[in-house]
Amino acid sequence: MKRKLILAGAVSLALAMSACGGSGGAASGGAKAGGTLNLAVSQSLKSWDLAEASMGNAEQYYEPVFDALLHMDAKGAPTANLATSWDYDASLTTLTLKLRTDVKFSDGTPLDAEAVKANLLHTKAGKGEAAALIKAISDVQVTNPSTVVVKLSTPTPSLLRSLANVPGMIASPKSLTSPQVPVGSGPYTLDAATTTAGTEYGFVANPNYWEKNSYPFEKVDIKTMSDPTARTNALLSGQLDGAGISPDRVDAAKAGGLKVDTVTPGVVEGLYIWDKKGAIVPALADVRVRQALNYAFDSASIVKIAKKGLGTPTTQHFTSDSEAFVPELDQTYKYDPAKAKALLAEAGYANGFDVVMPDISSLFPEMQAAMVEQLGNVGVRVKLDKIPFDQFMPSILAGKYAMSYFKTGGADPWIAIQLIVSKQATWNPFHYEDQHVTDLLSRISTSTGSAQVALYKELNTYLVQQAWDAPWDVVKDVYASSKNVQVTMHPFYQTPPLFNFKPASQ
Amino acid sequence: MIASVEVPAESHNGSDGPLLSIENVTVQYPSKKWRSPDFLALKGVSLDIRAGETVGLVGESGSGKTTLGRAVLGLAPVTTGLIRYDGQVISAMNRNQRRSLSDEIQVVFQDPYTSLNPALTVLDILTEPLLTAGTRRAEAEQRVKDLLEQVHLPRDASNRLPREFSGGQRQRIAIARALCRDPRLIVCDEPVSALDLSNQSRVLDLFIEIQERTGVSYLFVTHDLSVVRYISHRVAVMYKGEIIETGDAAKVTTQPKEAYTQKLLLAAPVPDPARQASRRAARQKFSAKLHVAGPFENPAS
Amino acid sequence: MAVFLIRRLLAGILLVILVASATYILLNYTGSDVARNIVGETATPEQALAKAAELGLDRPLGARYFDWLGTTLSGDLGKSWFNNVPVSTTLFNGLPVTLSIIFGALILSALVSVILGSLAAVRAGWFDKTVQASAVLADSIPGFLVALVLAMVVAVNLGWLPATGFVPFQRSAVEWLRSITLPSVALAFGATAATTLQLRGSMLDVLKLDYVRTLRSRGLSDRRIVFKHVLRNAAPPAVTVLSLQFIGLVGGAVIVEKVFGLRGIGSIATSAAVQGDAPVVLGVVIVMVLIVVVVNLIADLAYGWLNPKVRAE
Amino acid sequence: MTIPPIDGTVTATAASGETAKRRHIVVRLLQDPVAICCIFVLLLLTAASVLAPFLTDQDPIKSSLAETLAPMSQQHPLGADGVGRDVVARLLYGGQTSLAAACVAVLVAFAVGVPAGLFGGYYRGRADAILAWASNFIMAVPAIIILLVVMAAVSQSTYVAMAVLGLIVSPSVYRLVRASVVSVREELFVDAAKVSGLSDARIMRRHILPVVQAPSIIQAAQIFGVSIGIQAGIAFLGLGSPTEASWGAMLNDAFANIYSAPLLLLWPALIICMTTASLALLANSLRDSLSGSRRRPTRHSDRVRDGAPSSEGSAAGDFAEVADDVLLAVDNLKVDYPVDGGRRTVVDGVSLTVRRGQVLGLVGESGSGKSQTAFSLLGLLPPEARVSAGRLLFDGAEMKGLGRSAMNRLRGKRIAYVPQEPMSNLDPSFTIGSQLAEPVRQHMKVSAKEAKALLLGLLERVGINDPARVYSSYPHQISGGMAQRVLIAGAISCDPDLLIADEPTTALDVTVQAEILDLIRSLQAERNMGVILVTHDFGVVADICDRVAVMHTGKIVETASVKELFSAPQDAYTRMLLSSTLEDATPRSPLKSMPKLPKRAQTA
Repeated sequence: MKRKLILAGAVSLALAMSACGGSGGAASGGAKAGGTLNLAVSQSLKSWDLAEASMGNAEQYYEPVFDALLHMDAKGAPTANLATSWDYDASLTTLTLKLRTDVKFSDGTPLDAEAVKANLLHTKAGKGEAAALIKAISDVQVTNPSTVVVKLSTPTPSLLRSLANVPGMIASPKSLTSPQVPVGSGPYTLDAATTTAGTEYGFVANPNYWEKNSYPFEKVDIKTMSDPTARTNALLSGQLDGAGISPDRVDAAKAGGLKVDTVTPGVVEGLYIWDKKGAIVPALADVRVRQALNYAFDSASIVKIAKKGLGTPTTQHFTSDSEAFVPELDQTYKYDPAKAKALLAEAGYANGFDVVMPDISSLFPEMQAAMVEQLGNVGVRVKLDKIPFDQFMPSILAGKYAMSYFKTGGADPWIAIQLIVSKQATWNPFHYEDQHVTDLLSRISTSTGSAQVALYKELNTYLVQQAWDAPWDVVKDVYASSKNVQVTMHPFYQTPPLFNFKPASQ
Repeated sequence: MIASVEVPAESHNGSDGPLLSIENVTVQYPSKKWRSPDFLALKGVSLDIRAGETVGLVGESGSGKTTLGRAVLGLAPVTTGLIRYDGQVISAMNRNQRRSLSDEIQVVFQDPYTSLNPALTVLDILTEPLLTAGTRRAEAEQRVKDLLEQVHLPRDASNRLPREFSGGQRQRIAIARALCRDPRLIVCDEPVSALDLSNQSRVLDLFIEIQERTGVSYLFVTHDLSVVRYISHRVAVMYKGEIIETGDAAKVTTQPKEAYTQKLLLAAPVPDPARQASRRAARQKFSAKLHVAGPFENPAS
Repeated sequence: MAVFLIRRLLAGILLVILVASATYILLNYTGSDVARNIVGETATPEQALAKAAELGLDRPLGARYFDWLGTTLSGDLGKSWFNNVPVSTTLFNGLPVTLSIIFGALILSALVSVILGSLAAVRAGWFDKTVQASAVLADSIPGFLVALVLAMVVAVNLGWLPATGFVPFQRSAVEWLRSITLPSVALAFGATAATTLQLRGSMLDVLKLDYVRTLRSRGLSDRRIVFKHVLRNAAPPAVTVLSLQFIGLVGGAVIVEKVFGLRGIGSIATSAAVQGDAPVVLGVVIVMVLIVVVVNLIADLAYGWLNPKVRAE
Repeated sequence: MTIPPIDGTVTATAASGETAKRRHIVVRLLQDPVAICCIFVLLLLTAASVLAPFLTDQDPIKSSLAETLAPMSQQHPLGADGVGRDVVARLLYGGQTSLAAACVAVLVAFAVGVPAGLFGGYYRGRADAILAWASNFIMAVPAIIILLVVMAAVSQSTYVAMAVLGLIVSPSVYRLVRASVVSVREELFVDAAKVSGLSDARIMRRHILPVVQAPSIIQAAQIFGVSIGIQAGIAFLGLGSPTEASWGAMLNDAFANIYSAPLLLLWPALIICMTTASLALLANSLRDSLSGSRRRPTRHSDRVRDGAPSSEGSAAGDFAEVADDVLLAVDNLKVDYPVDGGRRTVVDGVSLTVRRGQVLGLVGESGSGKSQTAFSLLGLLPPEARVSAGRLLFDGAEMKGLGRSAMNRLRGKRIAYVPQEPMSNLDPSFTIGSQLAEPVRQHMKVSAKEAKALLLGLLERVGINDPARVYSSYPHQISGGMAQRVLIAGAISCDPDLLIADEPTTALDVTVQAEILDLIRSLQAERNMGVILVTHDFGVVADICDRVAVMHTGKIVETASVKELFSAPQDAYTRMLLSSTLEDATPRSPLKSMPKLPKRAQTA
């Protein structure tokens, strides 16, 4: 009896406490200058080892601790950061970087050319997404403590932008071998006391950081929150200052007093035609069939209804941030099911054709529904193949499906090309090669400036004419932030970079 | 119709031997507790029952009387010793062999509430053994009507459930079930101890009536000396797994030899204040004398 | 006693091995090309192959299984394939979350069900009917609905308690309590209903027993009889139910953790299972089975403690 | 017999002439409005999903971008979902998948659990041990995590998931079936069936399966409900395929649109709640009608009501209130119980008197109302009993109308009770000492130490050799005779004036009975207690009573001193009872010549 009384007492005490703490929901979220910036990221942190690092919204985990060699301006042009100047040779395969000399890692080691060399070689040998972006680095040479020379196996137009992101981040050479705790030269250091691996990462300001003005918060706290509802609730209840939310939460977020911005990460979604060789579905080898598929989709409706307006209808793989973007191309395939049918008939598929696609309704129900419906309208009969989630990407890459819904890409045109277009591109599972494309690619890689831009546009135009894929829209992500902070979106970053967060009061 | 059934037929066993013969039977149960000794329910018990005879088996709870009945029925495992029925060893039979004995040996249990399946009608309960034996349903139903009459139950009883009957009536149903295969031996395990006084004697009379008509033998297990005296030809007294005294009913239940039987006898109260007073006095004197030997109280509940 | 404990623990360990092995086979059954998912969408095929080799996924299942069994038996649960955090660390971080809310829910439901169950058993009439009906209804409402409503109303709209997140006890006891209150309540909802009904039933059974009447014949007050004698005798089956509830609550925790954005065992298991993060899934399975074994053992001991007859044997 | 009837079965045992209805479980269920509602809802849901093609012309699978989240309209009575599918059609067709998948879980669970339970429970032994181990094995498996793995790695089909769930929950079926089989197996009617020559298979089918049936239905309803719930949970976790039409898939879609169209969540949630609630309520009703506790009476007041004083003609009972030594005087006591359509009187106008130091025997057969009379004096009747009396004087004071706490001051202290069955009347969870000390401390206001000293003395007094050991023992550690001594010690511990003993020796062996009667007699004399001894045994009456009241069908037919009763019984019923006693019957003579009555011809 006595024990029970004690328990009852404890419970009522607990209830009393929760009642007292009434308004305390936002207490921890006061993001003033010198306060704590609370962010949430949907992806989990893959590793502190930059060689294993993911990109996308996982970038935010690395930004507090690691400083990148370069930054980008609002147009995506590289600007100085750890590197004060950069220079390509004529063949575009040797990049010389001059480094700041006043930077030290938080473990006291100076950040010098050797450290940069060690990092770049370490990262590029890795298996992460960041590593994939700089895999063309063949060697790094140290000229003097403040100068490194980066050798490329092949010209890589996207390299400078990559160096402004995770691939260009520099960790203390000592930590490269045991990356359990990140040691960098960035504006913050990881605070073990407020960190729970896999769940929450607390950072405190690095007193020796060389450019403190860009980072006004004393502390940064980044939580891993994969559930969109939980993120929205945390934002609404003031536990977070910023996080990505899902499109259908926009109205709720606005109603709850949050600021809502959109980010364009350079990802294009739509029907990706993998089997352009016609190995599984012979019809797809015919460019008229592929064009018909482009005409089949009412991108405007898909964006408006299925995407709740969060996207920009398109027919090309390159986004408006990209040098390869050609606005007029978006008019190429206006929604016209009649024309689609005509083209199919012309190609000998008056009765359409059958195709098997992976069932992705658990991931993208609206997209799949729209796709199946609109393909059906022009006579393409889709059979859905139920596969476990984790088989989605592997089975596409294994060449199991002739076409499917997909979304990928990069704001930088070269990155997009390396993902989708080139023969060896990851998302070219059938290794389809078009000689004209191959030629254009080699010319692009060895050109610069406006010549390069012109070639990009030429390639883009050709790809659209060839109906390489049938894109619907450029994906827009939603980023919500509390009134306590002022945050600006930044092209070429999939989430706003840390230096774009400021206290609202300033 | 009944008569035609009960016309004595030729003897099929010419020998003069007892119908049932229990020879030095031991029943041992493994202990549930780890490493404690096994429990000996019966310690070398021997007993004969002749055809047409009632042998009363009397004893207090835990004496092993019920176990002996169950051993005869094949419901308790015989560890050592033999049980012969009609010359045939039945104590080592398996379940299937045993089934062939179902028209020879039957049972009436103590509790008429749990010995009848509450979900079955009286007709179902009574036809079941017949149908199992291959009797056709129509015949079986006719037989049930006869049986109900034999045990003095109304014929319309067959469509009702056991719970609609009083204890005495249920016990009649149980007796009818025991009778339906014309057994030669019925093991009666305390068949009247759950009944009211007035029913007790009526049911006992029914047992006697049936025996006199059919010549069936009873192994009659009970704790009540007055019951045993009323129904048995012979009586065996059990105490702690052994038979300590046997003899004619009149002798054992009025002038027992063994001290324990005497004590049993003296402990049973007589429905007469004066005689009970003297019996009580006798008992107190007797137990004072016996006290050295320790009380006969049972350790198990 | 010691023999009993050791035997139970050995059986438990065997159980862990068997369940984990079954899960291992199940996980590897489809031969999922998990390396691809690990390196991410923009990585190259070469990187994926390298990853597969690093994880040993290119080796035959049998060899991999025995390797895994060996390292697991040596106590090494490995590292997550997806975030490289040692599985033991992940579990170590996740367990306090899950156990906090589960025990919170258990205590809550035990308290409420003892009170409601006893009163319902003793008081026939509208109170009993109301308790029964609301328990049945409460049990029928899907757990996520309760959790969602609590999160939306109490946390987001009223702001009384945090909507998401877990504060470790050692960081702040008050904040810890605040952070687990809503999830525990959500989790306790169904469990309380079931336990209440169970307790009511077994108390009704006990109330019919002879000794209750005898206790009444001695002039003891009804309250004393109900809360001392009847409850005590109705407790052993309730303890069994409670231990089964515990296992059920683990399932409920998966959903509640999702709603409240808690990184407990449940959400770890969900994300790992969906991704195909075998070491984490296996780690979770091993730990869960171990916990279940321990909980059952505790329930058995409690059962013995509550039931003198069992204790004697 | 002496246990007061709790439910409507009071009538059942009584009359054989009365054609009682066979109330099958289904029939009983159909008398419960809640059960009827639940069955109706479930049938409706099933019918709606089976007849879906006739109820809607919409396709549950076909999506339409244009109708995404369409509002309620003629075409879409409940609107359209996140990909433009008709909500009504999905609810209807979804029922097919969800209900069928839940059936799969139930079927798998039973297909595995029932044979295992039957086999293990009936044959026991090694196979049973292995099955028990396997069941423990499965029960320790974290179900939800295995489901997650299966859904994520093997198949997203709801049916597969539910089959796995069925397997995971099958131990609960196994345990239930096994427990039922074990308990039935010990029943005498199974032994009787064995002796009747029934094969194991037939015993299983005829006697064991029917017993398993009813709890199995409950279990099935529960598993069905759990399956529906788990389907919803899986959907919530985002596993499973939203293309198929199922309630879980609808939830999946609804979660994705929870902010833009929260109403979408309502329909599947509602239908799931309805289904699971119906199943749970149905299971509850089933359980109640099985245990017969459905019509649980509300407790009226404990108080004995006012009744009319006995009329002049009631000759048999005696009621005297005037004399000084009258301890208890009861006039016109009536006890009745509610039965179908009325009340049944079990004690009908009983009047009796107990004087100090007098032992009154209350004799009768089962159903005569003797125990009911005893319990009504103690206020221990079940709540639905209604008790009234003309007068009810204890030690000169009116007991009628006393509330519960006033009764509690009398009970145990001044009026004590000795029950029939010693073992079941001790609380098995507490030591003998602690349960004996409780009332002593309460009534005598003494310390624990004093109470213990007092009780140790009493235990010794009632003939227990080792009081200290018994004091600290649990009830299961002592014998029945010892337990009865303990209960007597408990009854006299507060020095009561009146002892009501309800067949105190019936459950005991005859030798123990004699000792207990001796004990009661000596205690009674020593303390000058009044005693009411309820019994059916005239031997006991002759042994211990001063006066006797004979009861028959709720009435006292005769009251007399012991001497008069045995020598000159007045009432016909008394005479019939006395003549039924076997004690004086002549012993049966030994079997004369061996009547060679051999085996008769079989009827067949």
